[in-house]
Amino acid sequence: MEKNLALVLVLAPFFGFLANIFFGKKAGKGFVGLLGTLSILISFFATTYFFMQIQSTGKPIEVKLFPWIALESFQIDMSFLLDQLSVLWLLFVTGIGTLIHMYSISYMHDDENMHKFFAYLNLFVFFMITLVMGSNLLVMFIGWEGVGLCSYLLIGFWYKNQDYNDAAKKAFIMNRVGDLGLLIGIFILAYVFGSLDYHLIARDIFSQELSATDSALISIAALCLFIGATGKSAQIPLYTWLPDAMAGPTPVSALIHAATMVTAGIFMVTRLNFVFDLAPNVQTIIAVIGAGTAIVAAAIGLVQNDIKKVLAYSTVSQLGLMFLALGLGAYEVAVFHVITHAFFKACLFLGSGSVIHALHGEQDMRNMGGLKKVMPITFWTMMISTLAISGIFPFAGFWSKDEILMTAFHGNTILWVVGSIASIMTAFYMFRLMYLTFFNDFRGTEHQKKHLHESPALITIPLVILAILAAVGGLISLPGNSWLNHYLAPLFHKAHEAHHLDGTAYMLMGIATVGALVGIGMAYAKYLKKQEVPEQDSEITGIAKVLYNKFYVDEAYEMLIVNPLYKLSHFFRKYIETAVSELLFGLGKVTNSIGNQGKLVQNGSVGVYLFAFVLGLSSILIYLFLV
Amino acid sequence: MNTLIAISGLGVLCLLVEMFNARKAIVPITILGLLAILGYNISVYNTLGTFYNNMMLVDRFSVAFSSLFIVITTVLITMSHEFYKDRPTKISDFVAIKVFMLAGGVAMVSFGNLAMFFLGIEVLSISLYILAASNRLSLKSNEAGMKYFLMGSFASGIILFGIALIYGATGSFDLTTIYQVTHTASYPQWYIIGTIMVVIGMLFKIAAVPFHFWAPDVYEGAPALTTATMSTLAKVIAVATLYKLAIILVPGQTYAFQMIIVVVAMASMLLGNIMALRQNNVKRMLAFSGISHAGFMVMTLLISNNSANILLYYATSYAVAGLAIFAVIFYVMKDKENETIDNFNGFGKTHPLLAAVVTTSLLSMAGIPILSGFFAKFFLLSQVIQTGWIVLVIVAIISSIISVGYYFKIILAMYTKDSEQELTSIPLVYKIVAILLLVANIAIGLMPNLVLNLIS
Amino acid sequence: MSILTIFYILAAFTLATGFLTVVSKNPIHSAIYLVLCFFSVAGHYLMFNAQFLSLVHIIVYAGAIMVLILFTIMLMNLNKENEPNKNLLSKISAAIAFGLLGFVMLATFIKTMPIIDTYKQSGQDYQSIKVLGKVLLNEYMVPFEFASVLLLVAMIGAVLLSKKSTSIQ
Amino acid sequence: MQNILEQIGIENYIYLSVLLFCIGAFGVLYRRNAIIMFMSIEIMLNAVNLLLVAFSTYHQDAQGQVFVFFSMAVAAAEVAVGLSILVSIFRNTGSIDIDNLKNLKG
Amino acid sequence: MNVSFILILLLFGAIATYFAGDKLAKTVALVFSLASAVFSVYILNLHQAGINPSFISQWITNPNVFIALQVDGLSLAMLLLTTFLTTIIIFSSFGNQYNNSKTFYALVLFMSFAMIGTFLSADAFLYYIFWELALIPIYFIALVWGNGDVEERKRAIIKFFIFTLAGSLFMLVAFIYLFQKAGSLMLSDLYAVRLTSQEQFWIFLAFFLAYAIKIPIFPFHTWQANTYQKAPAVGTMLLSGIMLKMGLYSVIRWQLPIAPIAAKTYMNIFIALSVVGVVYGSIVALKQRNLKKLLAYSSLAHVGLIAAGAYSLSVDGLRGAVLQMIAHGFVVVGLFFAAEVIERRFQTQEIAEMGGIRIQDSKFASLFMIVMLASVALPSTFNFVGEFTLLYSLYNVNIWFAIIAGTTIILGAVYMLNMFKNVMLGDKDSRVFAVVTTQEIIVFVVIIAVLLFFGMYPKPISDLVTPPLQEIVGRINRL
Repeated sequence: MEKNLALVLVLAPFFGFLANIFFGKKAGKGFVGLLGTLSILISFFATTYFFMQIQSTGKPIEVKLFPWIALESFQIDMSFLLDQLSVLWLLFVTGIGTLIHMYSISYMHDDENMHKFFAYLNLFVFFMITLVMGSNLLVMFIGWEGVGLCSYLLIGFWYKNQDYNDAAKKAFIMNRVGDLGLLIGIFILAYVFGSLDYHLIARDIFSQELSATDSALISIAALCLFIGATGKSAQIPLYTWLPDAMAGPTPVSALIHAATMVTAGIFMVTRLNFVFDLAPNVQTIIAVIGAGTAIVAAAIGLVQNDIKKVLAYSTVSQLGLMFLALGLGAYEVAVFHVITHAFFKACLFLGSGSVIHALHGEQDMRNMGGLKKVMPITFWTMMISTLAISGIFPFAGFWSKDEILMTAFHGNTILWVVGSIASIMTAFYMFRLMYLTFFNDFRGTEHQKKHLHESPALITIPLVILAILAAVGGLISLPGNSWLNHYLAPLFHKAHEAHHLDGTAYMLMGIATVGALVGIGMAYAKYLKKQEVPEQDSEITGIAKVLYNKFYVDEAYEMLIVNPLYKLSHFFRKYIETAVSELLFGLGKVTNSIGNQGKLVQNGSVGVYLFAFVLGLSSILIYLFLV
Repeated sequence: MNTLIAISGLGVLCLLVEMFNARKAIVPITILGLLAILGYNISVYNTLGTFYNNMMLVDRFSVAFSSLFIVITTVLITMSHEFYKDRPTKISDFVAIKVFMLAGGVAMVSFGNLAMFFLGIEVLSISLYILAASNRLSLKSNEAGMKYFLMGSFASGIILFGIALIYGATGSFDLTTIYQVTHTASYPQWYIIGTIMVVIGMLFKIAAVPFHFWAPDVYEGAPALTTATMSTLAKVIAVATLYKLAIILVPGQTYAFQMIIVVVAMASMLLGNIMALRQNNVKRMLAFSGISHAGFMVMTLLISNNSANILLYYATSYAVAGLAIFAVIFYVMKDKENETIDNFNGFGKTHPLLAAVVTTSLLSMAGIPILSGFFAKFFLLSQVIQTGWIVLVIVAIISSIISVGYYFKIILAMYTKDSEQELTSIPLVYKIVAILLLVANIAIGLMPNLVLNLIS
Repeated sequence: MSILTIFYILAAFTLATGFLTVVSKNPIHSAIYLVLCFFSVAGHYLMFNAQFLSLVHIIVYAGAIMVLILFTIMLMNLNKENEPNKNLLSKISAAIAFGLLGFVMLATFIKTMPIIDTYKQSGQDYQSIKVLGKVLLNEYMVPFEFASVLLLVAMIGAVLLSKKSTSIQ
Repeated sequence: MQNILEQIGIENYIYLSVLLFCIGAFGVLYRRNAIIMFMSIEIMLNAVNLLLVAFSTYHQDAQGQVFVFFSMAVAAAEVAVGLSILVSIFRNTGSIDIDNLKNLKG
Repeated sequence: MNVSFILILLLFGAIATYFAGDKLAKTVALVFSLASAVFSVYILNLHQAGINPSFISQWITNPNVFIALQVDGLSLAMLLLTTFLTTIIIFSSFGNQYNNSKTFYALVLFMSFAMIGTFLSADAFLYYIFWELALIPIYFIALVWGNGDVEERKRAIIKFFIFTLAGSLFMLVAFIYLFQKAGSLMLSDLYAVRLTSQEQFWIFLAFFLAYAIKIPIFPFHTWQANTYQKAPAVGTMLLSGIMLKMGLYSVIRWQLPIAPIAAKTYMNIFIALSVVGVVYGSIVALKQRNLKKLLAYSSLAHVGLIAAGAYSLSVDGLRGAVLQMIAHGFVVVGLFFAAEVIERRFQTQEIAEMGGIRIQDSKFASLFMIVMLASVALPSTFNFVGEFTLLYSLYNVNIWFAIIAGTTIILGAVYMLNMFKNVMLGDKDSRVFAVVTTQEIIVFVVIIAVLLFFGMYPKPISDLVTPPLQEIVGRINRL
């Protein structure tokens, strides 16, 4: 029963995918949307069942399907694991997934390839479920690469535009860089533990003393795994693909590039927390990189004008905060922020999608403004989410972000300062977004103005649901009395002290709130009071220009990695290839020139021939008798 | 033992038939005669011994090789009627000379006395001088005959000198006596000098480097049928004789002697193949190819185990492939001003069957399995490697690789270029001969035991 | 005058005429020197007491071969010094070849020459016409007959090559 | 019957024939007149014949002399064939200079 | 019924095809290839049932040569690969019209015959003969039916021929030497012969030359790209799909067990060379403008990895190599077929002249994409299974090998996605791309089905090939 249900959970989206890709076009758009959404909904219900189950029994459920890859020392099965972590993840993946599918029915209604869109989305959910549910690292890797593929497909959904295709390609390739790291990490773990099964690795770690080499290897493995996570979760140095990934349709950005796929890195680290616990150095690296990503991305977000780009950088920044928490060993805190972030960021993306939809594809905030009255539902839901992300009491973000900062404060003050500054920046650019989009007067064309309208119900309902969740999501882990911590406790093996609600805690909350308010105030002063509109691209100067151009990281990569690689390719092709062939042709040429010399000797004269005869005769006689 | 007499008689018969104005019957009669002699020759396969006061030494070696010579001659004569179609008056001469040449060859492989050997080689050489120059009006043919004559006489002088020295050292021309003297008593060093000079003379005949210079020029200039005769029959005869001489005369194969053979073999293989790469004239190219094959065959002198069998196998495979190619060349090069590879252009499209024959024969020469050439090289090299001359094997391999370059030049011309000449029908004789030889080639390849165990 | 002195004189004569044959510019002169050379060789044969051989030698070489050659020279009207100058290189190479071959062979023989003190003396007749005839027609019967094939081939060849054929024109 | 070699020595005959042989070889290499080249070859064959006879005496054996007969036959046959080739060349080119025969090369 | 029947069947098929005439030739060829595929499945059944369908008979008595065809899991896997791929390849060519197609298809069947012989032979002499025989038909296929300028084609193909022949002749020398040592060329006798490490080194090297050229391993690969480009699609598929597997198979079957000491001593060098090939091939592929050449270089990278795995001398490495051989066989045939599908319509291989195909034919785009993704080893495809196992085996030798070879994961994605973007995507629709035919779809679907099925469930193949591989590794390690 459980096995079958688990299969239903996994395969429902897959069948949705198959049905949509093969029959979607003929069946019509209504069918496509319905089928796509329903298949996720089924998964969601199945997940709910398992959630209940695990809530009550607390025992993980393992579903073994069939042996997959056989290696000499061990075997890798195709099997699934449903435990606290995976079920929790599944819950919001399928839940938010359902909402976003629903949203897409309306959003993508005019696209001729809507069936493909739903097929890809279903496929994505399928792979995401595989990623989360896999009971060993390699099954997870199927999902891991699978979601990358879907991300590629969906970013490049409008494939006629080669820029979009480039963005898709970039996402896939940068993910692959991380994947190599992940794969190496997997190899090391397999080598050390002789297994890739989470349970078995954990059992080995706790049951036996590790030798020094093994410990060192595990550190390397942890680092490699983290490299994998930086790819998928868009951390320094592999984060640049995520902003570009906004080329995809907005629901994709919401689902894949905000709520689910990009959190896979966090999932993986949490999943393997026992491995990371053994590598404190790597944890420090994770924390530093997380904090660095948070502030760098936030800084870039300050000056972006594309509404989705702002949200993208915001996502990167928030993911950085999560890694900060992970690096400090506070896995449950990171998970908490993942969940709240999923709510509000999905809401924000969907809201921005609603705006873009209303403006017929306009994404530049400089051409928006004054939409508050036309689109009240969108405005309010987004407002709630913005407050949540800015960390304003009592919205969900407040609680989760506060937990992270508190952990940071206890861990390392510098990290806390960095995190806090990132939070202030977040508040600033989010409100900048809100002000530019919804307040003041509309700055777009007359044509657009005429057609401004609130989005239909299929779009607004998910917005409302997500906004509610963004408002109250914090309840799952209130300081002092955290359901989440309690729920996740069986996963973590290193005792982690919970933060008490003491004076420091309140003080930190206060500082955070004040910081957020400062950010909001600055945005208010600049964009609402003075009604400033960001200048055109060409007029940007100074630090802003550096920020606007994302610290020139893309250019740097281009110059340092891509171009040398292409130059190398050119060099190989032009010189090495020819050199190797020439070397061999050279031998041919040598024989030819010998042949030519021979032709000269063979000049038709009997005298020469006889001379050679005599020479041969003489030399043989000399060799035999005179030497 | 009576083979020699029968063949000589057949030659005379040819001339007589001409006298009786039965020109058309010459070729069939000769073929029938040769086949009969072949049958006789095979029947004496088991009656071995020495005859005519030790003048003839009939053993399995001589019988097997004589049979091969007879077969080759039969094939050549079969084609000669068609080849000499425009010179009917002289056909008896051509046929008779070839038959006498065969007699010379038989004398050479079954000699029991150096006099027989010397006369045999002279009959062979003089026949070839005549045949090479036989196209009297062609300057090329004249030149070929003259060059071959001058150099051949020179080589004859060397051989004769060698024989004189051998006689001087042992006091006899009789092989058995010489063998006994050299293996029991001490003998003057002249003997070695003498054998070396005889061997060098024979190296000239098989066209091994550095005594090979005549071959390309003569092959090119001589009429095609003569070239075929030289490159198959004469070469095989010379190699067999060289083998017999070296085995019997050179006592206890010293290191120095082996060294000479190794150097000559390597030089022949490499130079022959490298030079062949640069040739455009098909006959000339085959001459160089023949030089390299001579290098291969000379290697049999180094090996002790089973060498005669391997030589026979190699020679057979080489002759079969060579004759098949020449059968097609006769047709392709007929009445052509130049004899370049271009004449083969488009042959694959116009005559797919004959093109296939040429291709397979060339592949056989290049040593591609399952054709007999491969087996020949394999058997040969597998014995050579046992002697420890691995360098030689490597050189053989490298030269085989080079050889692919020029063999494939012809194949490429046949299959990738377009023909610019109109189609003419192929004479039936050539076609039949070519196909039979192809079948023989593959059969020998698939069943090497047919030939491989004849001697030992 | 010892036999050795006679030998030396005769040998010198042989070599000298041989050399002159080779270097004379006029073919007729060469031919004449060659005939002289043949006679001197016949003289050597006589010294060996091989009268029959020396006679046959003179008949065959001087009488047949040289006449044939001279006849050809006359036929072609070559009795003048019409040979163009050879280039120096080929002269040098011929000289080198000569020197080398002579040196090598002589050196080889000198080096390998056994010391022969006594010569065999069978005391039997071994070179009279009778003995030669017996050997030739008993032991060497087959080669003797085979030589006829050789001559037959040469004959056919000579005819084939020199006869003006009428059928082609 | 006395062996003449006792007074002269076989080595002298060997040297003589070697020298004569070399002179013949030199002639073949040195001259371009085909006829003289033929003559040179005859000198070479004569050298060998002389050697054979010397050895015949040395061994007191008739075979060597018999061999000389074959050698003579060969010489005669060769000259006949050679001259007929020469004649046909002369008919074609009007020259017997061997250096004119350089069409075949390479 | 023993396995020799399959050879007879194919040989007879080649002859029958030739005499069937130009019109019927392809059908006849397909029927025979299909029959051989069915028969190979029958052999598989025999094998699974524990019946040994091997065939041995004396051929030449002196020297001792046998016609020995041996069936074990390894050769059986290759047999199945060859027969099935041949069928697919022949079927894939139904969209083309070849001049003189009777000869063409006869050659294809003949080549299949020779390749199967290579895989089955248990006598080195026979093996060598088949090995060389396989070269002749592909030479003519590429030469006569190839594309591009005749002179260039000739040069490329003669280069290919001489290269491979040169390599294999050195192998022949090694065999001759072994023959002297062992007195027979039967595989079992060669395994048993004792060699000093010096001898082993030279023999190993001679084998390596032959196989490195065939596979090809850097720097012996220069024949590859040009030949692939010039050969007709069928030729390219045969070459890349099956023929280069001959080299890899031979490494496992002949090279490693015969010269185990040398293999162990020098394994790092040979792995390094192979790994260099992986990176090198990938990097060169980045800038290729010709579609078939790009695929050729990608193939170079992939087989480099397989070779590296084979030289790692572990069961994992060998098994990964075999799995990847099969996976690569199918995927590369799929890729070249995609190139052919485009070439049929656009008459070009230049990537710059393509683009905008997906707008016109999204079905083809999807099929092509799946095959492409399999070639970049997306998990759940067969190639991932192979590549994972291979990289893991390399990791066990040295982590740097795994990392460097692993860059193929990244670089492969780079050039493949670039290619896909430039070939398929965009809105250029100046050239009309006729929709893929059912026949073409069938080819793709079969290939994709194989890739996905074994990607999820490689166990049958894995179980089939493991016992012989364990035996080989055991033999290597025993010494």
